Amino acid sequence: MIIISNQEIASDIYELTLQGELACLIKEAGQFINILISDKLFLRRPFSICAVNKSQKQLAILYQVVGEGTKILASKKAGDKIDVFGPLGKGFPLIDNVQEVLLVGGGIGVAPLYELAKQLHKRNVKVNTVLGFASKAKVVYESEFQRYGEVYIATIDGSYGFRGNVIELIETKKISFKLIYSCGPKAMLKALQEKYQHIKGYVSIEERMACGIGACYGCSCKPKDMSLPNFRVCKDGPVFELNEVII
Amino acid sequence: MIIISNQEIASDIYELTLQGELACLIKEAGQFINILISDKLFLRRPFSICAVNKSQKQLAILYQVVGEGTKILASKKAGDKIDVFGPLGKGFPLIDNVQEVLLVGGGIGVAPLYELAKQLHKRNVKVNTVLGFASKAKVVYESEFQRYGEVYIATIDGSYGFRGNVIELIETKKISFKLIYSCGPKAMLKALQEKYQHIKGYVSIEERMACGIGACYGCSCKPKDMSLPNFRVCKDGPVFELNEVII
Amino acid sequence: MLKLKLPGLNLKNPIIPASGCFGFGKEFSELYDLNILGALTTKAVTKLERNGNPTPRIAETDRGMLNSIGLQNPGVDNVIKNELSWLKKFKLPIIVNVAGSSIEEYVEVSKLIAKSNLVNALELNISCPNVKDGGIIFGTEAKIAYNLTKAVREKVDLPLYVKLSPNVSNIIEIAKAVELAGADGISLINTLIGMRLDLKTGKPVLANKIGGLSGPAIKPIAIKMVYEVYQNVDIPIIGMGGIQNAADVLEFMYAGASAVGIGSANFINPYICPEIIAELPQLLKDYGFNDIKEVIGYAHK
Amino acid sequence: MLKLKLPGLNLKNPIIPASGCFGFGKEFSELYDLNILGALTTKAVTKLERNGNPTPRIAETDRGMLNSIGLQNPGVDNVIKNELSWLKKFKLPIIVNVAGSSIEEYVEVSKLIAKSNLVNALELNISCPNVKDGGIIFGTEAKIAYNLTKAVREKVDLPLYVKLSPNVSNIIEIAKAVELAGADGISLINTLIGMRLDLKTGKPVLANKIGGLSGPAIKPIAIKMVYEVYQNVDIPIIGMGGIQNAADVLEFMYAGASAVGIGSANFINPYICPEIIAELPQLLKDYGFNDIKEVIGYAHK
Ligand SMILES: Cc1cc2nc3c(=O)[nH]c(=O)nc-3n(C[C@H](O)[C@H](O)[C@H](O)COP(=O)(O)OP(=O)(O)OC[C@H]3O[C@@H](n4cnc5c(N)ncnc54)[C@H](O)[C@@H]3O)c2cc1C
Ligand SMILES: Cc1cc2nc3c(=O)[nH]c(=O)nc-3n(C[C@H](O)[C@H](O)[C@H](O)COP(=O)(O)OP(=O)(O)OC[C@H]3O[C@@H](n4cnc5c(N)ncnc54)[C@H](O)[C@@H]3O)c2cc1C
Ligand SMILES: Cc1cc2nc3c(=O)[nH]c(=O)nc-3n(C[C@H](O)[C@H](O)[C@H](O)COP(=O)(O)O)c2cc1C
Ligand SMILES: Cc1cc2nc3c(=O)[nH]c(=O)nc-3n(C[C@H](O)[C@H](O)[C@H](O)COP(=O)(O)O)c2cc1C
Ligand code: FES
Ligand code: FES
Repeated sequence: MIIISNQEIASDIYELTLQGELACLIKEAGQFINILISDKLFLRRPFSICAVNKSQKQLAILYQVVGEGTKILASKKAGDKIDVFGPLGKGFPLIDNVQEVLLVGGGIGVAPLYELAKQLHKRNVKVNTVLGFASKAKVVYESEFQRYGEVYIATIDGSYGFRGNVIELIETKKISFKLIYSCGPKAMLKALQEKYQHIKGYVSIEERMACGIGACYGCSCKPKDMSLPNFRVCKDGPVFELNEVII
Repeated sequence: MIIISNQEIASDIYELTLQGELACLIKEAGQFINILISDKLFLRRPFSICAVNKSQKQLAILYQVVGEGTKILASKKAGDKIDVFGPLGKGFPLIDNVQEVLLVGGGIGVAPLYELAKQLHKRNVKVNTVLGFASKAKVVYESEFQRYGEVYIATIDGSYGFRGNVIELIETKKISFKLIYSCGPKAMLKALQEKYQHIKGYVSIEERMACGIGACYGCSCKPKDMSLPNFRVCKDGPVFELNEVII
Repeated sequence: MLKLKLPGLNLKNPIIPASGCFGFGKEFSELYDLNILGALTTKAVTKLERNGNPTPRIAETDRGMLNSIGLQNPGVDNVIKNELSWLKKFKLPIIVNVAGSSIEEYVEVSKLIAKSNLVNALELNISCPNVKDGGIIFGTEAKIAYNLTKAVREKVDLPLYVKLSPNVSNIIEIAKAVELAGADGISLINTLIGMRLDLKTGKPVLANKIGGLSGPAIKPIAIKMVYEVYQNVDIPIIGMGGIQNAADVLEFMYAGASAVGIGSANFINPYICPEIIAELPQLLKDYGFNDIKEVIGYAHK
Repeated sequence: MLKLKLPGLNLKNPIIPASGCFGFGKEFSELYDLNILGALTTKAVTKLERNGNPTPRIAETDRGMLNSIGLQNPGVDNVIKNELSWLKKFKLPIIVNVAGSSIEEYVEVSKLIAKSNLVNALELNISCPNVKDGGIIFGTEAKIAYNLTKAVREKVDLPLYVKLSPNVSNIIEIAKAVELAGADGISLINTLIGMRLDLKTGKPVLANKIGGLSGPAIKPIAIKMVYEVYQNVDIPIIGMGGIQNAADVLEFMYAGASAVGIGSANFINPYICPEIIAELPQLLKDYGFNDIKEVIGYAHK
């Protein structure tokens, strides 16, 4: 695909917009792409699709610079070509007859929720969004999510919005919900799982990947129902029912 | 160093001009530099210095695209920076009280002879040059050498100049000489050695290298005098007396 | 010009996805027609279902990767019912990679697969570095490798390829042992054992600590082993380890491979197998060959 | 904060140029002051002068290189007279790498070097893959490794480091054997055996056909061996194999190395040793360490 733009939108967090036919193949919010960032690296790197614009054949991802690959990615410029494989995986299912949902994003995990918010909004679902970040410098996409509904921000250090984590925020603000969609660090997803065992929800999880298509069994995760075989995050996920997987 | 220009001057043969302090450290024609072409490649690549301009801090090399490294090198552009180590090795000695010399270059082996021709010319030595190439498409630096003396060109397929190899040309044209400087393919150097056992001369030879400074013993060659230890082409050469090494 | 015959395998070309890098074919069948492949090797199959090692199971290294999958597979009964039956619809030689914790398990799994009549050959994986109770221990002692191969040979009629571990002092000894025991071919090489530490946590990146190293990094080691084994056995070799393109295929075949396995390259470029197959004829011509068979062992001629 | 003590070696820092990649120090002494190094390991020394293998002796591989130097060196007498005497002027622990074709040769060379009183330790190279009649055969059998180490130990008082070959089925067994025989330390790893074929000629690129693989490609294998040997012996380890930067040094020391050898990286960046030494203090701080000694074996804590 061709890079349309690649901008730092918060400290070490970038928004990358890509153009190519691949954008038209995306089926669900929550799917991901697998990028061969540089031939210096051996493996591809998976990133959630954050926004899709099929008429312009564009998609966007948000990424955080955490290692060599994302560092190289951050140095790419508009006009550069980049080897992208996808779209991959199963995204967030849209449930009929739901009037209101809660999106809970942690850190860079806000990415796949954004396209989801857009789609839910289009279906006239009321979207409440809770986003948690380490600190003010890491806050992204607040105003973007506000387009589609109410947005609450929590920061661990209290430098912006609510001081604390997303669950403390939900509890404190007494936000009620029947359906939850979430993506974020493992610890956060685990806490959500424990807290809301009775509630219907979906989470997008991460695991180290090689193939990204279900062929190598690198990205296994265990189902709660021990009689079932392992899931493959890349093929059977990355989105799972909140209480179906062991996180 | 910084790339000043990088041009294809004959089929698959490029002239690369570099600028940097390194140019000022060059002591002799025939020394070489060791280039880290790309971090995709592990080892550096050695190239003979072909021309030096100390006042402009520039040097030039000629290179032929033969593999991955030289292919990548050919894609570099003016303004690009490149990691160059050198100057390395022992070059062609200038001999006092010599009025006339013969330079014999084969293929890309013409490179180190050019700076030598320039220096000899400056010392008022008469320079005769015989250059051999595979075919017309590979001929380089004819007019450049002509600045410093008479130039004879041989091509194996006869598509330009004399048809045959350099030795046939020398014999046919009855070029006489007392001191010979040469660089080119092993087969050519070997033939020169056999033919001109009695004549004083110097040859620049190639061997696969790792360190380029004499520390790894990768680039050994054997002296004709078997009582001597191996030479290291990178440190004891690449220029040797015509009849001192086994080629 | 790419056709080849190996024991039990009529190959349209020498390109065979390597075990563990291609699942049981389903995922890649969504990307291209599997019938264009020379053959297909399945993920390792054991008697019972296995869940493999904890995650992370994947780590990147310089021009390579470590994996510690640990033989995750649905067990031989499931494999026959759901995977091999599904694969039947392709006109493609199928090689099933067999693993186990005991010689008995190898024999039993092999027998069940043979009985299914769904596959063309077995590849005995005596070289998996990722499970404590199996795999590699069978591949590092010539005598055990011999006994294991012989035990399967006696009970099973399918062509047997034995996949050797490169983590040994003397690969020739082991290759000869499995040949003597009745192997029809040798697959070379499985992964080398490696480890990566996370500088932040100080701990191994892989939950299993060690993993198998694959990719271009190991190619020179693989080429050397194929070259040496070729000189010392009379059965064909399926060569693998770091193949990324058609030129690498040629290098392995020069060294002595009759066909090649494409492993982790499938992860980087999912279309690598069809691409190599498409490029091979021209590459052969460029190097002056009229038929792929001329290339086998060319380095020894 | 970088200072360390190993048997016979007072190191200013853990950075030691590896054998064969630094000659006898002369060439690099023209580039920087050798006194900044932790120590220096010489090229392998044998009894008589050796010319090594025919050229080409060097080939590039993916993120690595093959060498088939074959122990070229001027012989022990010359080394003592011209090289070790010259090195005397540096305030630097000197480790001499010793090789041979027989146990007797190892003993004899070691005795002569010990007698010279010019060096701080010996490194017995029982792992050179590049000569037929020596080196590696001593390093692939635990018993022979034991006998060789013991023979030198009995005749020589210098601290002995034994350099092991990674081309073995069981590195722990060999490490334990040399420890039992009286080694003061273990150097890990020497090169893996590899080969590259030239597609045009069809022949091996190296005149010697096989060569030793070094560089980043082999780092995961080296880390794994250091990690495992650390758990099984009580003598210190000098770790090496693919180190390119200060982070790699940390990884080796986490795994259990007390000091590290820098090999082929010297060819790519001749200033790599001083650069790493300069970067280490900040890197240690970044990862929360106050002293290099805290880092040794950190992955096991
Ligand atoms: C389905 C999925 C969706 C993701 N979406 C996003 C996203 O939208 N934005 C974002 O910033 N990050 C996302 N990640 C994480 C992202 O893939 C890693 O941060 C990235 O690969 C790190 O690469 P690196 O070279 O910079 O780091 P390195 O640590 O140098 O990477 C080394 C290796 O580890 C793997 N790796 C490292 N961290 C992870 C991880 N958390 N998950 C999986 N593999 C990892 C890489 O693939 C690589 O093979 C996602 C991961 C998965 C599995
Ligand atoms: C002292 C010296 C001076 C040289 N001067 C020139 C010159 O002026 N112009 C020019 O075009 N070439 C010159 N060469 C040869 C040049 O180094 C090789 O053509 C180049 O390294 C090939 O790199 P590659 O990646 O394109 O080829 P590859 O074949 O992919 O290289 C693979 C490896 O082989 C080595 N190698 C390949 N060929 C040679 C060779 N002939 N000599 C030494 N190492 C080799 C490379 O260093 C590399 O490690 C010189 C070589 C030496 C030793
Ligand atoms: C993720 C992964 C899983 C593997 N699983 C198996 C396996 O189940 N059985 C087996 O014999 N080899 C297995 N291998 C080894 C490969 O088949 C192959 O021998 C090795 O990866 C070297 O080839 P490559 O460098 O092309 O990947 C696996 C390799 C990888 C990378
Ligand atoms: C050119 C070259 C020559 C070597 N010579 C020796 C030697 O004489 N003795 C020895 O014990 N190891 C020798 N080695 C092995 C190195 O000391 C080191 O163990 C190995 O290269 C791995 O480290 P590296 O990846 O940092 O290069 C040599 C390595 C290279 C590349
Ligand atoms: S990454 Fe290969 S199965 Fe998921
Ligand atoms: S290249 Fe290392 S000694 Fe010449």
